[in-house]
Amino acid sequence: MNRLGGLEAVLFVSEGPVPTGELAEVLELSTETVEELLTELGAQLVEREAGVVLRQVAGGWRLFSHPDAYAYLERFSSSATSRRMSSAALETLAVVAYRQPVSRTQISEIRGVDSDSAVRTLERLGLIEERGRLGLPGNPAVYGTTGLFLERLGLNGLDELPPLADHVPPAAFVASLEESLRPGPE
Amino acid sequence: MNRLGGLEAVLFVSEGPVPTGELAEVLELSTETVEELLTELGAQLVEREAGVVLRQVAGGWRLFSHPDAYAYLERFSSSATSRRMSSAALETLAVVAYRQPVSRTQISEIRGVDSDSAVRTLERLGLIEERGRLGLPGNPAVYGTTGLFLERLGLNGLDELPPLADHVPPAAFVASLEESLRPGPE
Amino acid sequence: MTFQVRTTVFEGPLDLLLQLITRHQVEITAVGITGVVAEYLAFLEEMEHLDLDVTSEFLLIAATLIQLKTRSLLPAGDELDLDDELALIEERDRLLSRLLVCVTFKDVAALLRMRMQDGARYVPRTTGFDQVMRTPPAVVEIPATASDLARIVSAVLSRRDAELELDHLDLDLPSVEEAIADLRLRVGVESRFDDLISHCRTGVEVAAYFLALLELARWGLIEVTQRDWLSEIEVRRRDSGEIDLTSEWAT
Repeated sequence: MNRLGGLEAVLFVSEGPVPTGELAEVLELSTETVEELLTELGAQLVEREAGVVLRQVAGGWRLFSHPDAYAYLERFSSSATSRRMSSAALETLAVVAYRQPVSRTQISEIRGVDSDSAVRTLERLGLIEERGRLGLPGNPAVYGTTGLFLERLGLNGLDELPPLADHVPPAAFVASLEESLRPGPE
Repeated sequence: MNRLGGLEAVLFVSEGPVPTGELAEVLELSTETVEELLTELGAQLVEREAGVVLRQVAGGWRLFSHPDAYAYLERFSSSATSRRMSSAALETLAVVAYRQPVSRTQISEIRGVDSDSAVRTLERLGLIEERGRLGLPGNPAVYGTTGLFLERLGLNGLDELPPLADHVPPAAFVASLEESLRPGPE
Repeated sequence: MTFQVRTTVFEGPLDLLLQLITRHQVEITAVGITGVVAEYLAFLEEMEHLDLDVTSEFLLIAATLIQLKTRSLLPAGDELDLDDELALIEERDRLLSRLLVCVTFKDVAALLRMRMQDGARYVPRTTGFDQVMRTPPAVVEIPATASDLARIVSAVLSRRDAELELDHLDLDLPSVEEAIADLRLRVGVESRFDDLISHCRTGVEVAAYFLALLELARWGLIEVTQRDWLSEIEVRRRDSGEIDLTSEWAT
């Protein structure tokens, strides 16, 4: 794999803008070399009239779909693949519905898997939305379901969601840990 | 925007493999033309040693980072890279892949060991999913593999799974197994 | 012949039997059914001795093996009940075919592992549309009803609880490092530990904060007092000189 390909791969999978310094670290190159490669990659994309463009945004570099492809993407966004909900997304939706307002970290913790991409998909589909921020370090956003969600399920309000079946109580060891660490009399 | 760029943009934003028919619809082209464009895009990526490859998986087309760039991605993001699976989970996955739809009891029967926890793990990883319920007491769920399973294995469909017959132990092994369990006098 | 119970790894009775048989095949002298059965039973005994959960599956296979062994010890000329004989052969064939199926899937699982390892090196993009393209699709179909969602959440929650119970060593533990950072921000001139952990939802989170508390005390950044074991834990910030220490919990 040549260095340009490595750079392209990193930018391809990244979920947000990547700062030059981070690219340099990941690719084990100097920032000067990374800057040269970025320029080269950008120029190549323009030259071959690719469907993707490289932009410097918010302190980093990121690949975007080409603005001229907008019409195609609009059609694609209402097509089957784009609309198909993965089981991960459905599970995340169920968790948000019953635990709202809930943060991404909490969702991931409940599901036992990283749920960031599922949260993004549901947000894009307009089924969940941000509902404020927690007063914790990093001010994480919390999410809730939208009117569209209720509409699609044919519900008048969240109170019409069916009650949860009883689930197994947390393992005994957590309870005993909690007990032994909870200071002061109960 | 030329048609090749349009195709590239759609594949770039897609969150799953896109079937040829859907690409044709979105790009307003015939399936034959789309197939030609897909071949061209794939060839171009190979030719310029790009960091991205085009693969036909799980009944559709999707862009992936080049496998040779994996080392960079490992350094870049832990969420993009996957963990090693236990052999219990893998054996269970193999049983589900070849015997689907299959219930937990059937899986445990074949493996000779309780497989509930492995089934849960695979479900959580999105590699298998519930496929309905059996009309037996307790209505046990049956499981099948997901599109993600095909994608991870680089298969286009279940028919591309290597034939199980190739993995049946050789006659000599069978004979010696039989020998070991022969009830006759020694 | 001896075996090392503690170093032998097997998964379930079929796996154990397979391992015993294949090991004998490596040896030059054919030990045959008697040897295999003896070893299998010895394992079983050892497992009970180790207070392991011996499942009915183990016992069932043991029963078949004992029958096979008994039969093999009978002199050839003895009169045999034909029905018993057939039943035994049937039982043996069932065990044999289960062993074969088990071996087959073990073999194919190894292939799947290789394919998945290769496959994992191809990473797709999961970010979806760009910010500017975040227009919701015209039609959204949720492939579930409200009761499906309730069922899914119940499954997720019980799965989490079950996992807590079974794999507690693999728990994704809350970060003590983060708790330390949070405490350093939030500890006032005087605080109560109870208030500092009021947002914690689980016992393990409280545990993380407790460890963070001990760590900060060790660094001399805070002072911790508790009159007796029933009273509140009081936390007091000490003069906050910029001390940059690395925690043992850093990963």
